[in-house]
Amino acid sequence: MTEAPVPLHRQLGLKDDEHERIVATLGREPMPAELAMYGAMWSEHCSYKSSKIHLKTLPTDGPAVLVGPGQDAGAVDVGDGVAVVFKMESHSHPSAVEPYQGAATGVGGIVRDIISMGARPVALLDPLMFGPLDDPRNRWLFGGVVAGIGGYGNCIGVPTVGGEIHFADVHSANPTVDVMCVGIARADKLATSTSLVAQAGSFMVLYGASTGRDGIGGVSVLASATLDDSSEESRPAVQIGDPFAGKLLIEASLELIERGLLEGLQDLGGAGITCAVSESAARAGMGAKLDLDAVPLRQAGMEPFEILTSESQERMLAIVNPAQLTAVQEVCAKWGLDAVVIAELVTGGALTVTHGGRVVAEVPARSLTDEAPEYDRPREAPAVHPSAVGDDPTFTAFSGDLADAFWSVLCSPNIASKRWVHQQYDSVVQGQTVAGAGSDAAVVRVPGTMKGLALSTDGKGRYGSLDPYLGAAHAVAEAARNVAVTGATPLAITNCLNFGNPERPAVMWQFAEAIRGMGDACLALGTPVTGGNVSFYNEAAGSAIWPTPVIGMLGLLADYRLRVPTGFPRAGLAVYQLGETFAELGGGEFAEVVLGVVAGKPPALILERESALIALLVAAAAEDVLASAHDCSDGGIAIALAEAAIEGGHGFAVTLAGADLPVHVAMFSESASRAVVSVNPEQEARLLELAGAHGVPLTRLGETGGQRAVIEEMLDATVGQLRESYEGALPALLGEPA
Amino acid sequence: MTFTFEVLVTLKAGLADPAGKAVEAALPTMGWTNVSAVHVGKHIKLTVEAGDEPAARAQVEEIAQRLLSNPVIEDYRILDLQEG
Amino acid sequence: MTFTFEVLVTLKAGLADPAGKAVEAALPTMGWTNVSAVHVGKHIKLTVEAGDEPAARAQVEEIAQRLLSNPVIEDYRILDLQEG
Amino acid sequence: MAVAGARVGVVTFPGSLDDRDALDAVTFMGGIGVPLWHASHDLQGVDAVVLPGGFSYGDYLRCGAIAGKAALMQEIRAFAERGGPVLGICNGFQILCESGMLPGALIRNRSLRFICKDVWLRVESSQTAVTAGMEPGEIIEVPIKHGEGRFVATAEQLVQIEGEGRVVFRYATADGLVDEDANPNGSVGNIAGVRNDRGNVVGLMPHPEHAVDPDVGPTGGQGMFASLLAAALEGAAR
Ligand SMILES: Nc1ncnc2c1ncn2[C@@H]1O[C@H](COP(=O)(O)OP(=O)(O)O)[C@@H](O)[C@H]1O
Ligand SMILES: [Mg+2]
Repeated sequence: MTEAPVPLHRQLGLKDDEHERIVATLGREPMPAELAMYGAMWSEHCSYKSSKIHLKTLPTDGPAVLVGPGQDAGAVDVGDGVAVVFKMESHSHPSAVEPYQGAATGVGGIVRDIISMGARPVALLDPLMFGPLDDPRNRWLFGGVVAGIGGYGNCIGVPTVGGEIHFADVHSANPTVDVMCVGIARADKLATSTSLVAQAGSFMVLYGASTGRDGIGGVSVLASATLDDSSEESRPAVQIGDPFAGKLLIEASLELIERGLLEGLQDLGGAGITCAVSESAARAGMGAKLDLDAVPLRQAGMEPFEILTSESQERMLAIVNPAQLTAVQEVCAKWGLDAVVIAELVTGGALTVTHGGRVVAEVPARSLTDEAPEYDRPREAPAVHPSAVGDDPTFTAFSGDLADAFWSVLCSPNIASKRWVHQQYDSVVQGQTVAGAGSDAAVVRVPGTMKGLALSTDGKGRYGSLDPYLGAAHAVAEAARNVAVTGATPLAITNCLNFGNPERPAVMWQFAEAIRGMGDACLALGTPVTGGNVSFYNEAAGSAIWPTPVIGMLGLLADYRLRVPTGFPRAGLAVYQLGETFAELGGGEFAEVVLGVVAGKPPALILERESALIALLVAAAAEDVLASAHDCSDGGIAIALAEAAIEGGHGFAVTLAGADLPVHVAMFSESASRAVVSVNPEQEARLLELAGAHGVPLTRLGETGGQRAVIEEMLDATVGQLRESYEGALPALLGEPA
Repeated sequence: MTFTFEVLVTLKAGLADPAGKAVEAALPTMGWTNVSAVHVGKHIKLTVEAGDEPAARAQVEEIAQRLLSNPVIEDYRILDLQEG
Repeated sequence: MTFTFEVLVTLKAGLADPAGKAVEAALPTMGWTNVSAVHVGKHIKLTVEAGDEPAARAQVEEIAQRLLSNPVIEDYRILDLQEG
Repeated sequence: MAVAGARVGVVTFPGSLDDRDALDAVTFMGGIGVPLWHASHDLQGVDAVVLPGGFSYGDYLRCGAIAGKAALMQEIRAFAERGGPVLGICNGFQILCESGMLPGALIRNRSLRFICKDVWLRVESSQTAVTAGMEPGEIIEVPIKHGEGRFVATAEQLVQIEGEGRVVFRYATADGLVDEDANPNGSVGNIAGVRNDRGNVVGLMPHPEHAVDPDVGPTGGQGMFASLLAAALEGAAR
């Protein structure tokens, strides 16, 4: 007996009912190229079919929001006629196969989202997650991804100013590679995929690299299925990034926009030409005639479906009035880029595709972009809430050596210095970086103004594994706090939601919980969601990564010179803890590193307290009351103090708050809504006043000074020893000198 | 006995080759307009200690496959042999 | 007629070759302890349109010398010829 | 030093990245920055030229190899032969070496990794257009950011470079010690920058243009730009 062949639609990732839906839309059986187009556009990656109904619940409005979800990237008004455009995206699956190119093309992709809004990319941040570094394969992935991000980002002249790195077993099979890009545009020159002036007869001009067989089926196979579902052979060709072409695309695109030569602009990412042409047409309320013979090909003999869904990198699609075509081509030629008309907007809504003079597809453009199926996938909460499985480490008696515990936590790869990584990134190009890696939030100047953008990315996978609602809410709170300790006001977020297989009800429950947590926190902190990206199917052998929404926060400093540094800048300052320490070790760094458990209830998050802390930090910074401020999170107050000493180069002597707590709890509790600040003695009274006014409890811990870091009865080390351990931990794990 | 091999690692056919493209684009500006299909890859030379040539070659095959190339994007080819 | 050549560009003897060293250092961790003298260079493949082989080869020599290699640090070698 | 009015051209090649930053640095130091385009033959009458950092042509093949063949490079070569001041920064240094205007070559860092950090340099020579206003032995802080910044040269070149005092900067400790610990990339003799025989052409891997504005970095590049602007004015007066 021979097996029945797998029908084409299933090979393309379409379910049987989705196939029926296509037949109903067209009133006939789809042709092969049409099926490929639907397969790509209705893939999870492009259509958000499993996530949409949840994403709709997120708060997206705010006075400063210029562009919310729905465009290539969100945009926020920061005053002075400046719009900040930002977005985050994952490239985890490609990075698991070819770490350097996977990460590099991830940078290229998100950068093109920013330029397609008409903005100059001014900063990159790279939140990453890997399996433990004692496994050589994880080291290969880690080294390759970091080199790839640097390789692309450094070569296009966009500084990489921040990010984060976490390690966990669950990421051995599925590393998480997210990249956030931030851009600046004049608010009145923001471009969108089709501005209102596009009309029938307008050209669609493809410019940039030629089209090859790379990434065919990337969205439907690689990004919308687990890695073990796609066998070695079925995997699409990995894309090779060309950062040089990427840089030329940036300059050409910005020149086209600056000179007012475009009616619309769109990047080519997932689903390639199909996505760009159908979205541009649908958003203009029109159709298009697309001629595949016009597309410059890298290889002869490409099939229509290949040209339509190729994910070749470094391409853009411009909507151009025919009268401007020559001017557009001249600009592209100046930058060494091909620019050809591949399509024309037409009235009526049909997208007609020809190849070799033959019509190979004719479908309503909207049916690809706006009529994809939406699923309310089944969700199922676990029988026992994950935070109630196992003993809560908060109540585990600890009789070990406190100093040993401290050094273990300080040298944990989650905590230790990431200099090995960020030193491979150009953080100074463009000349606007006031604070890069090492600061809780990066601060980048807005040229021509006194403003500073404060940027932070945060994910709390370990908390999320125990409570996906709290994990997501904490990620938002921590991102806002990181921005606020620099003195900046948190304005808005973007996000990347990294989850397992949405077809499993347990994963879908995590997803819904995380969305709820993120939404509640964003609402309470006044930071609307301007966009983001969903990365599902991060699992192997039925074991998913932790539910990990990564938040990218944008904050604004009215005057970048008032930025508050992270480290203790001098001796003789008073050290205060803002906020309170409670007995909360659940899901914390101490529990994992010292007790060897990921269990318990993550710290509570009282959003009013978080808001109050943020308001206090911003107010105190605006009055120049704070000499330093550092957010207190992973590893607790002991680690926050150590980091402030290492970063600033000055020691301290303190007694911890929380005298009623067991000593190890006081040191390592990860209670939310706290920060460590230092102030000049003459400013102490004002700090107390402000804290009172904002209702934030605070404790005077001690003073800065000297070369020793002393926590009474707990720690006595030199700043040099702290630095050596903190800086040396990651290189040691990689088997290299510090 | 030692055996010296050379391994060539090239991008798989069909993949974008930005370096090759950049060199190709530069040639005409230097006056060479008749050059095409430029591709840039890696060349690795190494010396293996082994009992005989087949054993050495088999090991170089394995090294080329597992360390010198990533089969997802690259092909390799073992060039020739210099016995030492 | 077209002629295809391969050019190997290698670091001059005596110059430090950290890429070669890195490969050499990685080998023992993968179980290969009998490999030495690892060097990493470049491989460039290109196709030239010319009247005959000697003309084509002469041009490739010139390209290799003037563009593909830097005589301060590198040597080059033209590998072989595939006539097309 | 009065430098107002000095016109300094900054060349943009495809893939140049720090070109705007170099123009900003010229402005910050009181000069007039003039953008120049690689494919043109027009130096626009500038009094000095900066070849900026970046990844011209993606640094494919070899850093600076392709940019060295650009049209404008012919004019810059002639400008330099007339004694005009030329400063190559990072990729610009690589371009000057590749086109034979400076001795030596730059290869991959000893660590094989890109390195971005602030380093200390010891000024070795004030006989150049870029260091005339500085003292030999002066220690300055400037960032580096490169993957291929390890300076090497043939034995004969090295003898000449060292013998003729053509080293302009060496990587050093904050105390001015030139030792292995201070060498970020494995450069021979800790060489960070060199000059031509006349001293009007200087190349260095560190980025002085990112070391003029104290709000965003160290200030060790101010002296270099001040000297360059002064040299430009002198040239203009001639
Ligand atoms: N997690 C999310 N939260 C809010 N909006 C989202 C989220 N994920 C995606 N979106 C929005 O959905 C739209 C489509 O996203 P995406 O497909 O990633 O963009 P692109 O097509 O430019 O790659 C974007 O506007 C994006 O901001
Ligand atoms: Mg997009």
